[in-house]
Amino acid sequence: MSIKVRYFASLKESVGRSEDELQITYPLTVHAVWQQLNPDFAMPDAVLAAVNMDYVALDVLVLDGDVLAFFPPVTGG
Amino acid sequence: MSIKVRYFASLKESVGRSEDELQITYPLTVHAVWQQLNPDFAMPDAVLAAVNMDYVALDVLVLDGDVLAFFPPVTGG
Amino acid sequence: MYWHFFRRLPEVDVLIRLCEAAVDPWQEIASYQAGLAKLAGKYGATSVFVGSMRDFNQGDDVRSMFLEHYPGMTEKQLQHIVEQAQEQWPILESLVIHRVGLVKPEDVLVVVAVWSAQRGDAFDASRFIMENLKSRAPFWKKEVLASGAERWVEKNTDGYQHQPS
Amino acid sequence: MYWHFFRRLPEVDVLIRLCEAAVDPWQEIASYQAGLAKLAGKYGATSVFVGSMRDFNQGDDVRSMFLEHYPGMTEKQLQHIVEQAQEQWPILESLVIHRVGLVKPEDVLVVVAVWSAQRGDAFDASRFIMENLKSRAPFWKKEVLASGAERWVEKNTDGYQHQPS
Repeated sequence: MSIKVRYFASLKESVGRSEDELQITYPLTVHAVWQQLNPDFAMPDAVLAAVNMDYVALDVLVLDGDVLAFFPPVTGG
Repeated sequence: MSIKVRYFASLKESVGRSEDELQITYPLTVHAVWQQLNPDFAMPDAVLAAVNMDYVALDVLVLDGDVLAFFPPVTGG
Repeated sequence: MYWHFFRRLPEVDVLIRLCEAAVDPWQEIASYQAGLAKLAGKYGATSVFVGSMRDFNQGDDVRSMFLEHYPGMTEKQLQHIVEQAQEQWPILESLVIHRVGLVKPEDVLVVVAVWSAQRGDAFDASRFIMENLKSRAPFWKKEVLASGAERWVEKNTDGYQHQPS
Repeated sequence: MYWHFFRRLPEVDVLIRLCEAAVDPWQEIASYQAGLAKLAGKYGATSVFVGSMRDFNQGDDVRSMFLEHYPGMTEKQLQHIVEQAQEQWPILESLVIHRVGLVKPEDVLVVVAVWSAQRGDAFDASRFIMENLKSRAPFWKKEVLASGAERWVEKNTDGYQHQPS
């Protein structure tokens, strides 16, 4: 199973990447995906997550082909 | 003492006049002015009154030189 | 009889205008805002309400409408309403335009615009001005229906009700 | 994993636009409204909010700002927000414009306009859209200060707080 992970704004700068591709053999939660990709960087408290452009809770499972995005609180408007 | 009285909108049509001039020898309340000028037409419940272009209660006394206005509920905007 | 305690109001500009001719609200706001050079970069929020005449009311087609008002008192009350808004919210500038006289469906009847640093203040103040205008500014509408019959609009519908004060 | 129950929404138009170039909000609204011929005489209320860039924030002079966003998700979330507004208030038409990319002080950042028959609905819906945009649309601001230093804006100030949903 392959999932695509994207980072935005200050979080992109913190992790030092804008995208990751992750191959997994069993479903992972959003939070677990973060931990696998960023083993040395605990997820900040305020991080928001979206799967396929909809907000999700961190315990949602990510499925094959999903696009998972992590980003800081939004500040538009 | 002389006071000027004005009527607006539907009330002007009901009383059949747009203005009255009233000579009085002692202070009258707003309500008493109406009664003197319109003895056969009880003041409608919803009537609003203004003295010198500020809203007033019906028991306020009208003074020499005041301009008193009667009108129905406002419907602008 | 009763005492008025006058209070100095902060120096805030407001333009209040009664207008017999048709109003283009967006052009009016753009022009007015172009004159706010001293506030450029200071306001982060502009809240605008535009009320326009519908071609129906209470189930009837409306052909035209006459907007009567009480000259002098209208301006005084609108000024008072805007000053009350200025006391409650840190607004930088306001604009109030109201049509008077004969109006047709689709015509703009009223424009309220408020500029402030933060959006919450602009939202709150513009709504306050509009609701108070509806309940306290001495305007009266007389409709001419499609049938040719005329009728006074007897009350404003809607949300907020404020007593004259 | 979880079920989506799709609901048919009433047929209401909305234009959502992300814009890299400078926005003239009054011209945009005037143009958009000119295209609403089918609604002429039906709407009695237009409520507009315009957010613009101030030249100061948190006590510092700000020289410019970069607005990053998540292409695709931004449009999806804005559409969703407007649909939620349409479910709650009988609005006839909406317009949402948001700047992206490099912006300067005094530039317009966001425009929200709502047309409805009655004013209460336009007021409520425009504020709902604006507040939800602030908390749910994936935009992020990075400021360049007068000193040349750059900083991410970490949170939106203000009144309403909504959880992402």
